[in-house]
Amino acid sequence: MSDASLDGAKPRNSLLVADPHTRKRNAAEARFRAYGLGAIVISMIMLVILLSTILGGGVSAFRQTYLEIPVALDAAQLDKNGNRDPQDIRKILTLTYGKILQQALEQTIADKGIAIAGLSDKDVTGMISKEASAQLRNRVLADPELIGQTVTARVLVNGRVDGYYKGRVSMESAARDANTSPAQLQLADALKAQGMLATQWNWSFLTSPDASDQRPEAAGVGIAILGSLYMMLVVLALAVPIGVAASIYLEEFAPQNRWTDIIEVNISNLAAVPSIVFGILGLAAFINFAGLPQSAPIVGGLVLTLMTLPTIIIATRAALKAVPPSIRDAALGVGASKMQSVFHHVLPLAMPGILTGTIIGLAQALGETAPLLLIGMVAFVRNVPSAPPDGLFEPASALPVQVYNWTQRADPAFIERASGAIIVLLVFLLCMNLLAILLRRKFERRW
Amino acid sequence: REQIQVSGSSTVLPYATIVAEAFGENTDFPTPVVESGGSSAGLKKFCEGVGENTTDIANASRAIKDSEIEACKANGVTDIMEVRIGYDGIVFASDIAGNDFQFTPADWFNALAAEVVKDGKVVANPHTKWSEIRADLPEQEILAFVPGTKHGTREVFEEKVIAAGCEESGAAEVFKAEKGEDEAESACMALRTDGKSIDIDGDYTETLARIQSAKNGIGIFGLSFYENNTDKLKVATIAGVQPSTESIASGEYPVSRPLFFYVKKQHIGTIPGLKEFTEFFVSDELAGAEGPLAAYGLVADPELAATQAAVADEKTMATAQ
Amino acid sequence: MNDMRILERAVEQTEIKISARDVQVWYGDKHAIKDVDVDLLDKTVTAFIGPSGCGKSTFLRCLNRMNDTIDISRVEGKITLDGEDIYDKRVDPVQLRARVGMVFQKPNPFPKSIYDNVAYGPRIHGLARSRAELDEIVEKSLRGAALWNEVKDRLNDPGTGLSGGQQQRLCIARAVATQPEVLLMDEPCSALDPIATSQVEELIDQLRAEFSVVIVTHSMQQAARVSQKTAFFHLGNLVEYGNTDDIFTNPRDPRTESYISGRIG
Amino acid sequence: MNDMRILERAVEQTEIKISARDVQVWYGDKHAIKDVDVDLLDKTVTAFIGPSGCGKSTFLRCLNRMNDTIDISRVEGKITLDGEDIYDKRVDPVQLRARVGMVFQKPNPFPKSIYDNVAYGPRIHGLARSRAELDEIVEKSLRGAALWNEVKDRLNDPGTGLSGGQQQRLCIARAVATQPEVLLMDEPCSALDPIATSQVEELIDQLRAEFSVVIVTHSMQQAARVSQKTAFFHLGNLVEYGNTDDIFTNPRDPRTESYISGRIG
Amino acid sequence: MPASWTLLIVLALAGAGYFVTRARVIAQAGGDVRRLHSRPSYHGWNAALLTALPALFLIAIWRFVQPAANVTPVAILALVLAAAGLGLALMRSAPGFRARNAVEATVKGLLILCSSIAILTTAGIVFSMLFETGQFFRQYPWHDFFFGTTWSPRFGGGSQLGILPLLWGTLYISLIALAVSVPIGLFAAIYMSEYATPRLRGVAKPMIEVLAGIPTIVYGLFALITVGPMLRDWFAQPLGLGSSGSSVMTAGLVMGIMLIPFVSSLSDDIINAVPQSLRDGALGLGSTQSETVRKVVLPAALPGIVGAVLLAASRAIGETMIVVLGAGAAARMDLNPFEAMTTITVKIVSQLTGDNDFAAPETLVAFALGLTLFVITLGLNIVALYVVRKYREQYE
Ligand SMILES: Nc1ncnc2c1ncn2[C@@H]1O[C@H](COP(=O)(O)OP(=O)(O)OP(=O)(O)O)[C@@H](O)[C@H]1O
Ligand SMILES: Nc1ncnc2c1ncn2[C@@H]1O[C@H](COP(=O)(O)OP(=O)(O)OP(=O)(O)O)[C@@H](O)[C@H]1O
Ligand SMILES: [Mg+2]
Ligand SMILES: [Mg+2]
Repeated sequence: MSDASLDGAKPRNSLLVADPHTRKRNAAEARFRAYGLGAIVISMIMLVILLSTILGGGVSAFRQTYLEIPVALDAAQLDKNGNRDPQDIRKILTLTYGKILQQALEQTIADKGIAIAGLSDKDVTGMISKEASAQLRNRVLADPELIGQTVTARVLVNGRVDGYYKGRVSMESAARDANTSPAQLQLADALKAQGMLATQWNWSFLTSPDASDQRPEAAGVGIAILGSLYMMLVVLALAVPIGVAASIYLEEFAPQNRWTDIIEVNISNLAAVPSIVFGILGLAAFINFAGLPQSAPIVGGLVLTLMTLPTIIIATRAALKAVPPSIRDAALGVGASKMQSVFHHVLPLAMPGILTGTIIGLAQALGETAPLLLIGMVAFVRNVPSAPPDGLFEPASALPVQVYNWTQRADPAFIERASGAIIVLLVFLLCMNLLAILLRRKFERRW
Repeated sequence: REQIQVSGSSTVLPYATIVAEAFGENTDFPTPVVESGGSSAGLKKFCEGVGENTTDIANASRAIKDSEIEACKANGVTDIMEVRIGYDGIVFASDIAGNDFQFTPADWFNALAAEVVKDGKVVANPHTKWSEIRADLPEQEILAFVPGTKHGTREVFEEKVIAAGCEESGAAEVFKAEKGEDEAESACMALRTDGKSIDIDGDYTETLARIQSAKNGIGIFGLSFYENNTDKLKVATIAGVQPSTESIASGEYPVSRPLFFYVKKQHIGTIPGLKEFTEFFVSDELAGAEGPLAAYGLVADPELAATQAAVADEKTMATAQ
Repeated sequence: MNDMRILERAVEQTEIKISARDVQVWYGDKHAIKDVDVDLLDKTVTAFIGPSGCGKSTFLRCLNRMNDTIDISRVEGKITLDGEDIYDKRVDPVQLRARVGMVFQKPNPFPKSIYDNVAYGPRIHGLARSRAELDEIVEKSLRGAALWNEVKDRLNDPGTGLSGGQQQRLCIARAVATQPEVLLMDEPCSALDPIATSQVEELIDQLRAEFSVVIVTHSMQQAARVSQKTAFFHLGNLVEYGNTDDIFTNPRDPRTESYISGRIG
Repeated sequence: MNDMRILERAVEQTEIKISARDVQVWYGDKHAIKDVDVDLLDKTVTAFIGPSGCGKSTFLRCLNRMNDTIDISRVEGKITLDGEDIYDKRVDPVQLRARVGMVFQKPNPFPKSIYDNVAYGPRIHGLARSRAELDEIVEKSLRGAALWNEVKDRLNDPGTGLSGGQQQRLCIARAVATQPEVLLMDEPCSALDPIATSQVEELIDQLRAEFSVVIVTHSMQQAARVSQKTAFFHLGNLVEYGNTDDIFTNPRDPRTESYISGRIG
Repeated sequence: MPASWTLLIVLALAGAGYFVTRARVIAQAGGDVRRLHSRPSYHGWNAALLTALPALFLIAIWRFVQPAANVTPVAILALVLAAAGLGLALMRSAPGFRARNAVEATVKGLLILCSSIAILTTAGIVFSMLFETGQFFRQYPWHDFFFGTTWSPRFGGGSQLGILPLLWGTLYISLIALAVSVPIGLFAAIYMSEYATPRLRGVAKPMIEVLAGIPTIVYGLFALITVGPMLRDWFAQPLGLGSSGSSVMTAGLVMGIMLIPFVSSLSDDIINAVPQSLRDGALGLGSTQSETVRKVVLPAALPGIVGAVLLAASRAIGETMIVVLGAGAAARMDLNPFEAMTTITVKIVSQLTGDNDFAAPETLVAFALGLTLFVITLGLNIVALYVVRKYREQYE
């Protein structure tokens, strides 16, 4: 840009018309600005695309199709001795309840006079989720007096039928599908016409535990939410204070020497360590050496803490570096100690950067599966862990793990669940970040 | 610790979860925790030692190796019960709207091997269309999604399809003549790397997704996965046999592998329900031909009764040998 | 040095360079500049004097729209440069600022080498065709700002490692190097010793030959020495504006008089 | 205001507050302070004068170990406060700085409210037992620094939103509020108008009753007005140190004479 | 849980210590806190720290050394320790006591402890991989590993495990990811901090940060289903660069999107922290805003920005899911960005979670890969540190 020729006295230009040089620079300015805006727009578009794929695929997980039928709880099958002894009733397995439900459905079909060509036994049996028999059994175990009565049971229907009402399954695909048939779907339509079958809001997706491959309709993220929550508690309680403390030491107190250089390089290097390696470390250090239990959120939390620390430290150090030295001088000059100058003045000014590091670090920690693979948290867990602190030591799953697991499953219904779990994960993340974002806005200032 | 800890193969995982779920529902024991992370990692954890913070059961899509038994022993895991739960069929499937395929192992060898025999000479694989291999195969680009080298399925595929095809097509003889015994074996199993054979490090869902984005691809799946996705996939026959639980159980369909789990006998008694879970797993109601595992795609073990007896007796591998 | 001689310099110039009409500035609710009307002449040094906090810097910043960078500030009224409204929508503040340079009250050298600090303006405005020419501009500017001798051996040291007064002179050199038509200087000599001050004053006098200079100062002597016109601000108002001689010898407003004689602050 | 009257104030004090012996300061390779020996008296105002860049600020920063914060600076020699070596390992620089306060050359208010800026020192040193007492300290300090009237209605506005001169006075108030024994002021009046200057000078005079004050200034008049002792620095050397009266009327060193009469810079 | 009870009691004692000592020292000073060397709360804190820290350390160490042992004697010992600490603190409390220095020394100790966790982690990582790496090199020649150009593990043995193709893939993919994320992120940061209204910034910044929180599997599927075929059909095939659905480009692009917030958010904070006076200085000389940013603000913010970029690069190196789904699993050394390749990290994960014999080189290689990657990134970081040191511009 040094090619603009200029002879002695500058020509006096009007302010209202830009001279060529300025025009060039203004064009560069406009380009620069456009790049900036473009960058934001690109990011936003990507965000919208990704979010819309997630939402498009996942919101349906929050709705589920239920069937309400009268079920005759046949005493002959459920309590052979007839004395309602809980021990005896316990001996009756879910298989029997499955049969009872099947009979009930057949009865209903007969009662309502539904006739569908080509409807096989398998279609009728397969209509009801396998989860239903377990629920029914639990209901009976809780109240043995029900035996012999006819109760109304609200049961989950098979994932394919559910998919039919969510547009995932069509008559054509059902014809090819080994797990359903057009006849089954017609039956569902008929039941729907009778008002017995409906697709409703599904709380249990948020509360119930994972389910096996055969019953996608029953799978939920309850335990995963708890597990993630517990882990995040650990991460939040450890990573943020430790990370900030370490950065403060390195940036403000540590003498500039070989040793601190080593630490500095070390930390940025840790950020580049693949997360699964932290899993190896966690397995070796926390489970094999320290003897902490497997599949426990405490171990997951610790591993994720170690993994998040470098992110937080790097962000915090950068933020501390950016605080002008005159602020430190000012504090020291009125007799504040180094510690006071840092905690009273420098840290608040570095807060936005620290919070950003926290947001990004936690986002990463919340979404990470690989290290959990090795410490046993990528697992099928059905028992709800108790409240902390004890719950921290009990097996739990985690949201990204649930997503990872579900995307691997054979039944396509799990894809929808996985997207649903991702939505939950994002909501979880947003809730977590909200506080940080608000705080960050409070601390932001220019000087 | 109250609940049983199971770790290991992701192929066995679906079956193990079905059993664990049923076990939790029908007994007073808590539902076992079933991890997935691969046979190797599962067995490694299993062999880490004896005690509360080690796993009780390792699932594996292959038999435990001698070196692993040694490693186990070194860590004090001496009493291991081996339980075979059944077989996993391996099938070839393509997009439902595409062509039909009837394969022989030799076709696969000729399609995917790095080097094939053409007119009696060893040449780098020149085939680009299936029809070039055998005229009655459809004229379609060769594009195969094979399991990555981490998968046990890959081993089965290499041995039972590619190596078998190598023999069948007569290429093995030529290789032997040209390269000698040792080289020939690895030449038989070397796959081409020019993008016709694509390794999949993920799982079957990834293979399925890849087929959906490249419709002319043929993927390798577990039988159970295929059975859950018959509306999207079309299965190919091998040597004229349609894969199904029956044809695999009878041994007609050649490509399958046994699935196992290993129980740490030293934990029986200290971990509540371990024995019960093991028995429950192999019971007829679950692992039998009519049980839910078979319904999901597991090929029931014809020798299930023997397995049940061994489990009842808590027979370890040492005592069995 | 410490005389209060008021030079009998004729103010021949009558061409108006900058004219402000009815200018108001608010910082949020605070009304910092009230109804200021003033005509700054070309090729003339105008001094702004007035007690601390009266709005001198604020008004100065209006003249090249540096107030734009303060979120909470709001400017009203009309300011023209060579007859063109500088707050017009079509005006490019960049071009304006290239023509109306500024030296800030707090020295703010860039965290770059001394050389790069001075060369910054010429570079972005393309004032030098070659490296040699650039070197020349840098040297000339530093000499003008009476800094050359102190820094000629350390041109590559960071400008932030200079003493307070050196930084101030560096900022002056930086502003001069861009060859603006109007130079706004906010207390350019506050951290300078008398010798350096007189050298800078000499520079200002030289600049006057071609450009128009506005200087904020707290030193009445300095105002008297260098300026031909003086404006006295008080509590945001322009109290009096006129020939420096008149203001110092014969102020019309009682407030001006009190300030000059040291009674109000 | 613009007189150069040298007050005939007796320098009765003889008690030495700070004594420097053979002090050397390096910035990297640059030898910024060379062999400085000086005794600063208690209850006395000492002025440091000298051309810009001669090392006044540097030496001032040595006196309360603010140089510690500049990585590349290195101090040698011995400086004692009340007979105790301040560079001794056992000395807590924090305690030292609480006793030896400082006003920096560039105003550096905290990005906090005006009130908090002033109250910060008293808070960390526990100088106030109650909120009322703190309010009192704040008001007194702001009054002392001649800022109270301008900011009393906006104590909760940020200190960074003040004018240059106001910021400077804020920093003076902040330093005064901590009630140090020695107050180091680096050009405290550079951005102040004459009235505010004289008020600050008055404050300095009051402080002298109890404390020792060191002031760097470029204004010979100011040095003459407020100080009892003057030290003249030149190119890193302490050229001359003595009673202000003597220095200004009867300098011993030719360099001092040239500087005072305006010949070297 | 007796452990948690002990914990609670210790903390309660510490709290009590704070208030008692604080009150005591005020009383000692006759109510005039000005006579104290340190503020009363420092005396309180000193007592609290003295009470809590030794006891807590005891418990923590015990927990590590003897996890399952009987805790009662330890708990008692801890309580005694806490009580002793409290007693000591009370005894020492006097107006002249330098409580602030004591507290600050302790806090500094804690800060050092925290920063040494990084070292401990590194040591832990190295140690947890060293043994297996040794095992690996006992079974597989090191020169074949470091200089081998083929990666093809086999179940039956006879694997070729050369790291070079993986290393190439890692660098290639990371480079593309950075080439996407650094410009976009940096421009976004600049726009947000220099041009955008506070409203826009307040919305855009958290929104972009969501990109960092979307699970990588979503990106992976996006790469596999959308980006991969698109690149194949629109670029690779028309340009004659192959017909692979998964490619380095796919993974790099998608990963780049994920990394945008790493660059943008951190840089935005750092840029925002550059003092306004510097901008004023540049603007006052007639520079355009973009010149101000490029020539003054960015250089001043360089260390932080480099930190942000390093963080993004680190994530790129450590990412698996996007690479698996986007770039495929083929280890290949190729310049063509539309070919499938893979990275070291992916292979670490897949060999570790595969079905191989866990004592065989095919599995152990994961550890060797991990350690090698560790050393390589260490080298890169040292270079980065050097660069930052060299070009750092410290303002004020
Ligand atoms: N941080 C630093 N790094 C390098 N050199 C420095 C630094 N600070 C000051 N110097 C140099 O040391 C010398 C003395 O500086 P000092 O700030 O003490 O001067 P001063 O007498 O206060 O001048 P002024 O009146 O202009 O403030 C100067 O030449 C200056 O350039
Ligand atoms: N950024 C700001 N925000 C709010 N108020 C401001 C800001 N800048 C200046 N002011 C106020 O506006 C008034 C005028 O300020 P200005 O800086 O123009 O004074 P000045 O005449 O330059 O004084 P000084 O001689 O002390 O520099 C002052 O009362 C000041 O407190
Ligand atoms: Mg001003
Ligand atoms: Mg100075």
